[in-house]
Amino acid sequence: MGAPPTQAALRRLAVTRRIIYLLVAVAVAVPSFCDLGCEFKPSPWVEKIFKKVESLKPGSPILLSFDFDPAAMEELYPMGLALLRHCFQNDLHPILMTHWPGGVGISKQIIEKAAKERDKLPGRDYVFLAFKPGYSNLVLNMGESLQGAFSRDFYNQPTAGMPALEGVRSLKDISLVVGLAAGATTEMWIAYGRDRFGFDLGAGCTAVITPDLYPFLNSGQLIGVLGGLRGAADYEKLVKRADRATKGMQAQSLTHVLIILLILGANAHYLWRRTRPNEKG
Amino acid sequence: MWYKLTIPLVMCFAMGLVAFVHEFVPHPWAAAFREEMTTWFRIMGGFAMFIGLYALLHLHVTRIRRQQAGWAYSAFVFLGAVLTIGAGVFEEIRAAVRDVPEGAFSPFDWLYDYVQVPCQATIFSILAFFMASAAFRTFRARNVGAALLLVSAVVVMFGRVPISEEVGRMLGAWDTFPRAADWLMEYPNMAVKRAIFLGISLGAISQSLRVLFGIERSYLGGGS
Amino acid sequence: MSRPVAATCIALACGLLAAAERPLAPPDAASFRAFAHPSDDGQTINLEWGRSPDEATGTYYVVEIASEEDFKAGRFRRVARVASLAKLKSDEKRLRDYDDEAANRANKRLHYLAVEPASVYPADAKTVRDRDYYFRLAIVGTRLATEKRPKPPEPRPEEPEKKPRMPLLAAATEKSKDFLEQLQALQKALGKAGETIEEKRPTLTTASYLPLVSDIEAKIAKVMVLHDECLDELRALDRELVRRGPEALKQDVADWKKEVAAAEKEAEEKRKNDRPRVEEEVVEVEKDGEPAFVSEGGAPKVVKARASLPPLVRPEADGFRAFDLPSDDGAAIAVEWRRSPSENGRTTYIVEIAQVENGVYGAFKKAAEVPSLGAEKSEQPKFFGFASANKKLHCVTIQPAAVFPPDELALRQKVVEEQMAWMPKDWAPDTDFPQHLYPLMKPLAAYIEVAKGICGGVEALEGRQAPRLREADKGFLPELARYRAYGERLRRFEAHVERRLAEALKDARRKASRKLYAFQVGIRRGDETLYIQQDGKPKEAMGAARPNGVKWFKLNNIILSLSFCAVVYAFIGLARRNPNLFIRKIAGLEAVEEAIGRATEMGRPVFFVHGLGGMGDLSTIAAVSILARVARRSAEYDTRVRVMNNDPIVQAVSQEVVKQSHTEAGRPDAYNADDVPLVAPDQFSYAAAVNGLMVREQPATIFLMGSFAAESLLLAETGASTGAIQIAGTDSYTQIPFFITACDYTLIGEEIFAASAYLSREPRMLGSLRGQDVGKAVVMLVLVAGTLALTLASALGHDWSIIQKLFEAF
Amino acid sequence: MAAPQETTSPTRRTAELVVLVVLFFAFLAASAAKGRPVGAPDDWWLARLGVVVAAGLTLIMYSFLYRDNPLFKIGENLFVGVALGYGVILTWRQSLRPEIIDPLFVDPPHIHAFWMELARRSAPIVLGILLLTRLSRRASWLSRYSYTIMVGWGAGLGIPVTIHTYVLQQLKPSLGLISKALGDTPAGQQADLWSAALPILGDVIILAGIVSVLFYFFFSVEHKGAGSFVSQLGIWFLMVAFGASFGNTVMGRVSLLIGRMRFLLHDWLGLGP
Repeated sequence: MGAPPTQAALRRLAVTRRIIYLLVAVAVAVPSFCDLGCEFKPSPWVEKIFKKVESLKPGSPILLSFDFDPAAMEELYPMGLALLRHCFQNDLHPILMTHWPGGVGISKQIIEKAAKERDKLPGRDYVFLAFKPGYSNLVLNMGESLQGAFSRDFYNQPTAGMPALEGVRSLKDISLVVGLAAGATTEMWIAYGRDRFGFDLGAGCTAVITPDLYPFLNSGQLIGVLGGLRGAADYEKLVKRADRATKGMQAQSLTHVLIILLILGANAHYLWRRTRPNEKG
Repeated sequence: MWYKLTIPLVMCFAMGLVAFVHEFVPHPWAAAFREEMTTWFRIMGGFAMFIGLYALLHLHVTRIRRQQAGWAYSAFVFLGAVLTIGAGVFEEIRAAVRDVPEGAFSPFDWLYDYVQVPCQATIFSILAFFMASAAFRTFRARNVGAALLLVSAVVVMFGRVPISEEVGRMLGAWDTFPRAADWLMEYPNMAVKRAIFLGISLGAISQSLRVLFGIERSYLGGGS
Repeated sequence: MSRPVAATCIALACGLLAAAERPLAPPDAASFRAFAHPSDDGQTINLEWGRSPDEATGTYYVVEIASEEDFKAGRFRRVARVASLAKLKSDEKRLRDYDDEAANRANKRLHYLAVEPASVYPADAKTVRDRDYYFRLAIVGTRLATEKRPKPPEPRPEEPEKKPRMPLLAAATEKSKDFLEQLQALQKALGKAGETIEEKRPTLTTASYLPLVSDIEAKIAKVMVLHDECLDELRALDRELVRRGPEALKQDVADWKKEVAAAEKEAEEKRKNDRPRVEEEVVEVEKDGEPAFVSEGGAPKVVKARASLPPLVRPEADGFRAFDLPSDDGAAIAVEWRRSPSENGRTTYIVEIAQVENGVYGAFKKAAEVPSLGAEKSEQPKFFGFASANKKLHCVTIQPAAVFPPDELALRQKVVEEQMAWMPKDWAPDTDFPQHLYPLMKPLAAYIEVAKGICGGVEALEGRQAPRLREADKGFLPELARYRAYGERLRRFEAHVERRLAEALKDARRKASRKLYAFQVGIRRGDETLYIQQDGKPKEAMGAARPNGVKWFKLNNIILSLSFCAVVYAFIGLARRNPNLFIRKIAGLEAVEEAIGRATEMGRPVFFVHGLGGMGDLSTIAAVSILARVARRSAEYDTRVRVMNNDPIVQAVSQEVVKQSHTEAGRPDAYNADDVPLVAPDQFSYAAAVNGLMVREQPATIFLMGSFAAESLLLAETGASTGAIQIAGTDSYTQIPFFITACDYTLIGEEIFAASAYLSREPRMLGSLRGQDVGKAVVMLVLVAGTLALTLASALGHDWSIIQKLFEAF
Repeated sequence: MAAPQETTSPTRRTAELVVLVVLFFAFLAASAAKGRPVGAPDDWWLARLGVVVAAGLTLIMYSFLYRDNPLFKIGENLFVGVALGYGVILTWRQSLRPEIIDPLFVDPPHIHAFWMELARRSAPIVLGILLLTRLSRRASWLSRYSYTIMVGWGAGLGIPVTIHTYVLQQLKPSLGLISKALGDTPAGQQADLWSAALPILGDVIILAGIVSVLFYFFFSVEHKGAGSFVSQLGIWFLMVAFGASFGNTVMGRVSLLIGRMRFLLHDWLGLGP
């Protein structure tokens, strides 16, 4: 660690920092003007979810839980959109809910965008249950009776006898749940949902929490995971509808390379300094 | 006093016991009980949210009253809150009076879409910059551990982006780096996370145990 | 762990040896044979052969067949190609010998294939049993080759479709057309409702016309909305018309149409320019040259066989029983019976159920038909455990309520009448419904007449339709309003009925499943069905469902939970009595002294930065007890401690702690409340402010303790840049990487709890820490021992999987 | 990091102020530059205004990169407030109205139904109201009755659930680790041993990882001798895993930045494809 740096040193640091900020900004901005044309193949875990959705018969329900707020929007919005597009392509009946109050607005944006593209109607082709407090208790409640837990949907229509919910009394009647999470909800869905009511659970989550889900993938408690923007891009590729995430991948590549170079460069310099003990500091 | 402390603790224990036992009872009564309970919590949940919201408001009120550092900014919290609530109330009334054509302008959504979303979405994106600079300035392979950390970080970072596949193609096998990243994720990472989960879960259980036996009482709040 | 490692090494070695290329060795001739089996279905012929030493993922067995004629002509046709690692005889359920372990193990060393001659010689389908067929077997290797194939062009990222804006006239016309359609739809719906009511009048229930009502509901809602919009459009159009005259408006429409066409053309162009791409795909192709046949005396060995159809055998009578499904909620009855020798892919079992009213059987109804190779009792270990005897039994669970559902219509009638009784007297839907319906029709018709006019757009405006539309409202809209209010009442009533009905149904189902039922089971092949018989007549088994008390399949969970709780509780008690239980040294903690010492030498302050957590969460509590130690030491060395807070309560507590430790160190005077400030309440402002302080005051040592979020990076980075020694500790795992890379010591996860327990000697923490350690020890033991045992077992070919099943979570 | 280290001299302050003003007008100009978008609905200007406001707030947030400043604080607090208000309205719309108002005062078609509902819901409503007493100093003990029920339920249910999901479900596959890999590979198949050996190797790694990390978090014995080796191994495993998390975290943050950049360049300025 050595002696504390002088004011001059600090100012120098401040300057290098601003340069780096600039580099990052450029790295992110450039690809939105010119296409680097990087190809990529979907990861197996994403394909697993895609295949599962493909395997559902038209008209069968699929529960989507968008448990995130605008903070994670840039990662999970494209994911949710791709998923819903896929559902509507295959004429499934998505049932959309969220455990996060902040997530209602985005969920609304996403589902209404996707529904508009294929003029699907709420109540007939999909259900938007929006938000209820209760978290794990809510899931347990849905496991007993879905109409009980959500007596009305977001548009204040009673869920009892809703065409899109035909044959769905509780979570036991749902074969696939996909939880998009920016927090711990995936694990909650596993513990209180999947392990009790035995539906297949797919997860989509921010890159930050993706690594924590691998034990569940390995133990089969999750069928697959969409990890961060890359996961979204993969799914867009599978749905054959390139969009925000796919575009984003270019910038992602560039920025990652930049950061990697920064790390390597800095460490190379550091090691070089250490190998010459006379001028240590 | 007994009705302030003893009874709540006893209730807590009793409730916990019932919850624990009913988990192992297949009889319909158990299911009925669970449904009843979860319905209760669903209803109580609404009030609980108000507690949280109030706590936040309260914090800012006290900041203004005590004129703590940056109290003036708390005024903007109220501004935002009042605007949004006002918009919400307005829409409730409008909906009650006459039926609103879909796609009619909604100030409530407007505030959400154009104030809350950008602010919240931006705050964490700032970190991308910080990470870059931190990567350059502080992330050093000081010892074996840190070295391992940085190496695997680099591998993952690279393996997760398309460009790695392009580079891989140049080297012959397109999926070299993605597979390396996946391997890190599915073997060492998986093992560690599983171990950590085992540890944490034991911790969580002993925590709930302390709660049930009234050893841990922080949830009771002040004034005990 | 040594065992698997060794295994791996050997494996790798052999792998290296096997790299060289050489011709594949076919299985030995003696083992290749065709055989008959009591479970044959008369369509397939059973072939089996031993395993070749060269089996691998790349290699395949090829079976060739020849009919009498082909054989004479020396012609063989390929009937199957199976992966050399697949199709073991032991995988074939119907051949498995459930009593003889040795036989089953022998089957692991044999390949098995059921060949259906009809698949090659469709003509023989009928007569396959009267003909001989000849088979020969070869093993072939494959190599990987890449194929190029054109791939459809990448769909381009969706762009916001640049539709030129619709001119007023077009818009208005569209709108009014839509409006008119809605009106007519409404008219039709009303008419339909009226007719239905008329014809159904005698047997009218709310249920029967509610669909109609809700349909009309929806249409009306649309009409009312459109009505307003339409009027707006028309007014706007009216103004435009006055300002610019009809011709201009018509011109607008023409231009717009052109623009739209142009835009579409452009998009089309774009799509054309997508470059097609080529995709490389790796495929297996068989190695060239003659495949290696199983040969006898130089020539490929040929076996001759014909398909056989043994008589159908019914399962034995004893062992056939029906009983309440254990550990369930009383909805299901389990029916169980022995296997029949003639099970195969083409036979099924049928289970029939009959109600038993005081000793009298009702008619038997089919409750289930299951493939005879499935539905093993062993497939439901959740209820029946892992006993190997279960493999010999079939078992299906029947839900009587599903076979004999309660009469929903009757129930509904009943509920409706009950609820009607509660309704206010002046409200009897099924009598006055039409009266509400008809008044709507006339004004609607008039209304539609007016609306029709509008659709001309401009033409309509010359006649100034908008005001007249408003005139026509007067008769119509109020009616609508009344109607809606009425429909609203109806809907509420019906929803209520639905809820009650659901409860009633649930109740009825429960009652139904509690009754006594009789069961019959038979095996079916084609149209031939043989029921299980006892002395000459079909045997019935009796059973009734009961709700049970305990989920026995969760026994392992119960035991684990209880024992672990006991351990933790015991250790908390122990810690109460003996507060110096041993806790190992923790590197970060050892460094505390040194770090503070350094601060003293340099005569600079020590920073203690709290995380974002409130006093409620454990890591903050831990952080505080660490703070106590730090404050104490630095008070002794007479070094200044600055504690950063972002939560008022945490601040208060910290102040208390610091003050106290100063007193303990005998320096109460040295304590200054301003050294424990509330820096800033929000995440990022907090980080910024703390960083500011760090840079200005240049602390020699920085502690970052508690639960952190994204700000951890900012704090740690600046701290490092000021050249301070940093010791971090947090249980928020996502942040730990940043601390590790930027700090000198990091308390990882549970270490921070251990540390605080170590320092504070607080029985709660100490005890549960020790309890958890016991838990971990057990887990580690189970893992290592269990894995070793299982590995050993599978290496020696035993089946000890029961070890694993002990931890099955149902 | 936002840079408070610069000693801020008055001259610098004025300079900053000037720059700020310039930037502000630049912002307005940029926003104004993009006129009415083609094919926009009638209230297009509301959306447009929204985008401008959003862009402004985004930039204000980014000003934190230069330094923590009043504008940033204002933006931050404003959004806290909006989020708060949003929460209030949502609680009403999604929870209180559908759980209390509608079932009691809207849905029941007749008075009897109302009484039934009331009987069913009164207890939780009372408990909910008791929750609110937490806000008062004197009566806050009442809220404990509600909390104990919720917390007790959570704790009691949590124990078996945790054992089920995090212990049993995680232990079972771990036990099968190597034996499964062995079982999958048919005995005496040489040519296949490469692909047979790799999964075994992987399983060994996983097992080693789990055990060593568990041991690292084992505090009841001193880590010396073989112990020190195991815990050292544990640390290394931890580091690799943390590295993986680290990489993913970077990826996540960058994604967020990309999203915002797309918003600024594309939605606000209308640049790029």
